[in-house]
Amino acid sequence: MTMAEAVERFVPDGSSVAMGLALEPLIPFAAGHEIIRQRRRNLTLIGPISDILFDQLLGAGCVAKIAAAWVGNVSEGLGYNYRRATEQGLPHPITVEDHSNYSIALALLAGGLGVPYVPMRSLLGSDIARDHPAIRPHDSPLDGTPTLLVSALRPDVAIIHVQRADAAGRAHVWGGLGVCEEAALASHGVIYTAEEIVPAAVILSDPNRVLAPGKKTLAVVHAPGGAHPSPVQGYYNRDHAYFAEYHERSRTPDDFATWLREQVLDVPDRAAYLERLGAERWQALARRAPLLAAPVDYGV
Amino acid sequence: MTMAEAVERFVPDGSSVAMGLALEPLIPFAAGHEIIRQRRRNLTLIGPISDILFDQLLGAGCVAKIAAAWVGNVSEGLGYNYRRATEQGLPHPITVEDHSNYSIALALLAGGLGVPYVPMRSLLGSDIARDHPAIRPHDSPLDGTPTLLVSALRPDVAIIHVQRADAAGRAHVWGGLGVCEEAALASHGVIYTAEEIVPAAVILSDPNRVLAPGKKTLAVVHAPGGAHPSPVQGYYNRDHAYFAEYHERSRTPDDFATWLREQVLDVPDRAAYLERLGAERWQALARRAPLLAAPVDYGV
Amino acid sequence: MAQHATPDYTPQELMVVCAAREIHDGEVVFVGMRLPLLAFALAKRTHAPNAVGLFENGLVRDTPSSELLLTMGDAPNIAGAEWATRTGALMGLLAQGFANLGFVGGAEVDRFGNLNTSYIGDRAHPKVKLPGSGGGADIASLSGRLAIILAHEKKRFPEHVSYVTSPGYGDGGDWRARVGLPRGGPAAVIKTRAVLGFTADTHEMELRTWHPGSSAEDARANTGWDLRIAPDAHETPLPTADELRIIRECDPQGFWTR
Amino acid sequence: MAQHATPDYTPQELMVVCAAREIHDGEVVFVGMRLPLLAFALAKRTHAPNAVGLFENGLVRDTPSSELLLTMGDAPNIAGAEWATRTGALMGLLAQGFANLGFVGGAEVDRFGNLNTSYIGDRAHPKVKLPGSGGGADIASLSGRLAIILAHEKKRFPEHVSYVTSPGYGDGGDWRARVGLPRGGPAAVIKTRAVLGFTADTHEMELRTWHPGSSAEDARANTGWDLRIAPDAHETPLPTADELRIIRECDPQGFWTR
Repeated sequence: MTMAEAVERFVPDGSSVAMGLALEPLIPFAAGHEIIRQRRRNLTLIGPISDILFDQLLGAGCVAKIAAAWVGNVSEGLGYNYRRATEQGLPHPITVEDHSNYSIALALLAGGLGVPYVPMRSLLGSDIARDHPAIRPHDSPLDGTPTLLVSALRPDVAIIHVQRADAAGRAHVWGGLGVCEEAALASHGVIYTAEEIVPAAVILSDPNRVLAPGKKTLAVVHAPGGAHPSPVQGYYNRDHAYFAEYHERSRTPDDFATWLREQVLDVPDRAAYLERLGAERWQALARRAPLLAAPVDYGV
Repeated sequence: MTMAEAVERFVPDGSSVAMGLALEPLIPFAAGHEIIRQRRRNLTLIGPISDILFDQLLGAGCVAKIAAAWVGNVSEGLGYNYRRATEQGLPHPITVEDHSNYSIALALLAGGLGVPYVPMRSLLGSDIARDHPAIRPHDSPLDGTPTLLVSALRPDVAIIHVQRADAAGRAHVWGGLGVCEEAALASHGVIYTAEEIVPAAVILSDPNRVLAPGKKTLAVVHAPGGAHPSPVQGYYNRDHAYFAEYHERSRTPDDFATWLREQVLDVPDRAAYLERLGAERWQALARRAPLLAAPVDYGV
Repeated sequence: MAQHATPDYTPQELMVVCAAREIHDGEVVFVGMRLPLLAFALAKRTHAPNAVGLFENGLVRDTPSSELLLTMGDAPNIAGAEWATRTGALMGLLAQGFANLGFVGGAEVDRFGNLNTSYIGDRAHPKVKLPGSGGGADIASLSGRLAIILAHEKKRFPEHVSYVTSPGYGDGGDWRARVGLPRGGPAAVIKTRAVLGFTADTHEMELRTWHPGSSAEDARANTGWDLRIAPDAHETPLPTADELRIIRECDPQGFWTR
Repeated sequence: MAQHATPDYTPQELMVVCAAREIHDGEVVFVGMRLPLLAFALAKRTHAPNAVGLFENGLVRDTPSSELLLTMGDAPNIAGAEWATRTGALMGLLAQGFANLGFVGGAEVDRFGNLNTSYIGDRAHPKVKLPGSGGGADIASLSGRLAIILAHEKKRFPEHVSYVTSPGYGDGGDWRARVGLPRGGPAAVIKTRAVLGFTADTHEMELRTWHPGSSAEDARANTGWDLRIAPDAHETPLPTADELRIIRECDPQGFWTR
């Protein structure tokens, strides 16, 4: 399926969308940019540390609500669009549901377990938990231990960038996993954007590496380079300079509008995006040397 | 570390011990037999489907309590020692804490999350949950959903048979995983018995395949064939006939005593056990053909 | 259809055929062990090529295992699986409502489909201690529909089981909703001599089909209460030659089917 | 010791040295990002070779990364890790009490070590919306000890933070136990000009050492309340030449330390 078709069919206005689930790596920027190009509105974004993708979606006016632990630019600091949305209501006001990395992980875990909540001993005494619509204090009925109950989150869709997937919707992902698995299991469906589409036999050769069963999958999109500027273990490294450039070029609404046109709106798809980035820059990010996992034998 | 030393140091009388955590495969029979030889007493056994290892420990008089979902002989049916212990108090009465596979998984999950319980929507209306010391009905304070709260289990030690481990206590395990991870994280410490001891570089080449961090590890024991008659993916298949033989030879206390002497008490260690089994039988179980996982590149 | 009926089959083979018929195409099926394993393979190769199988050790397969299994953890069941995960992660999907159908076996089942696999007699001093739930009680609690498989002996069909391991419809009617179960309940009980269903309102067991050589009266005589007969009850359709061929390809030694 | 002190260092380098000194050998350390990454590498190569590092994206490392990291998710941090798991599984260990020490940074910290990384000003209409907790609030809630790292500016040291993202000692004394936190609390605040600790009973911040070129008075003048001075307060020991050499090997461009 093409990226345009996947977003068109499975990310309608008003959706709750989980992205950036491996924290800094594997961020589905290609999918996010297509969401911006299709001018989606009133999305709820769900993720732990979103890095600059959420900031871009905010600036583009796609977002009504964010449930996240951290929104900004990991290597540079603040996210200007996030600041404008929360401090000045620009381009429009948004609702923020603050989480920590653990509470968002547990909210998705609870969703995946089909239960209304999971108890937690983190954030006791933190203002994050005060007046929170989805976190409530409740001492353990078993032993009186003070806990916070973290409500289940069940996103409409999780968009996960992976190293490889097959046409039947099974994906291999490796490296830092963050909350990818929790989100895939909690969501009503998953869109995988993949560096490579491989034969089913490749995926089935290592079932422990598969993130979630194929029945959870809505779409598989072939999107080489689809996580740039975030890294994909074994494929390419993080483009640190891109994050710094974005920081500089999103300081004002006008600056951001120019950046958005140049980097997203006037770019039809990811192939064009990589072409724009330039072969030299893209090749400089490429994985420099292989580092293969030791062989694993599933033989009978 | 030798098996004898690991059991001597880390499985004292009265311990709670989680075993058989991958369900039918990777059952640490070699460790269990050493526990029997060292005449451990008053153990609490924790596991999902224990297959015949728990039945053997019961018959040998090592056990005070069992918290499990299923105790018997998976391919043959009932476990005679389990029946004698529960029906007649032979060799002595035991306490049984009934679970389902999911409730034992959630009890260990709660232990690993450091919370007193996790809520569950399974077993509502089942007599398993009635008057259960570790499962209590409690409607969700968030939305009134009826749930059962499953108390956290934190075993003193989990004994896990794995394909390979390094001297620093990190293990690779693959195949059906059952509750291995939950148990490793929930337990105060882990003993790995491994088909192979490998250099650290082999383990570190695939960090997603590692079960738990080395700081959780109490001991690593080199125990080739240590899971026989249960299977080890990529190494050897299940010895179905052995389970049938055990079934026949454990029908009466006298039969079992004979079996125990021959198969456990008079066998000094696993090498002697495999020798007794015979090279022909052992080789017939060996993995017939390799089936390698597709390469995974962690390169930078 | 080019398939021809044949009378040359064992009771277990007919049970496998009846179990396979409970699987609809495209469904997610909690398979478990023994006869349902063969039923899943049979359904995949006949009317339900897109069914997916779940196993409580954390496996999902969209193809049946290439070899006969004695346990779900046998190496051939892992090789070629599409997902090998933690029991807890898989059961979480079940709790969400991921499985359309689940199979369980048991020692005794009662009028409202409650299943006992734990204690015959008093729990504190049981006459027989059975192995317990395994994943059975979870499958019965959480699947969209439940199919129960067991031998047809009168002692296995008491009006009330002495211990409810896997909840059926409790004492009938809306009991499942009352105790908070999110969905489900038994849809079929597949026995050596008959297949039973449940009435839509009271959720009481009723005879749906009797196997060739048996009869409605035989089924009633081997049941511990006054068994209802469904209005459209009839003889169980015979296995086809194709169905039997596939079962025998899957279990050539007849380990489970003879 | 054969190490020789040298005055040629940046404030960030001294902060790295002070942070490394908080790590004891054999400890499990929640590392996070920026300066603590360098502190972990420095400690591993000097006095704490058996320390283990945790990262909230689900990593455990017993060796520092071979390359400078800008984020914990950079590919060199995954290569050679001893465990790469789910954030939830790793944080669960933290909740059990697995981490002896955790590092966090922040925008402002108050008299009792409470840290704000969320909202400057009113939460509904913030003057500045900061990025939020990330894993910081979890590390502060659950680690055995907490080390806080931030620049020494008076506006960053109000008597009370406007929003408690990462709980310190609340309003002092046994506040953590009262709100139910299982353990922990800040042990050190490492600033550009001083290192502070906390009194054993009231858990109020107190000056422990001032960096060369600063003074107790300077620290007090740059703090938003009447800062206590520890009875044994003294000048911060200088970085050794070895310490500086290692830091510069780890950050040759001075990305984090210049």
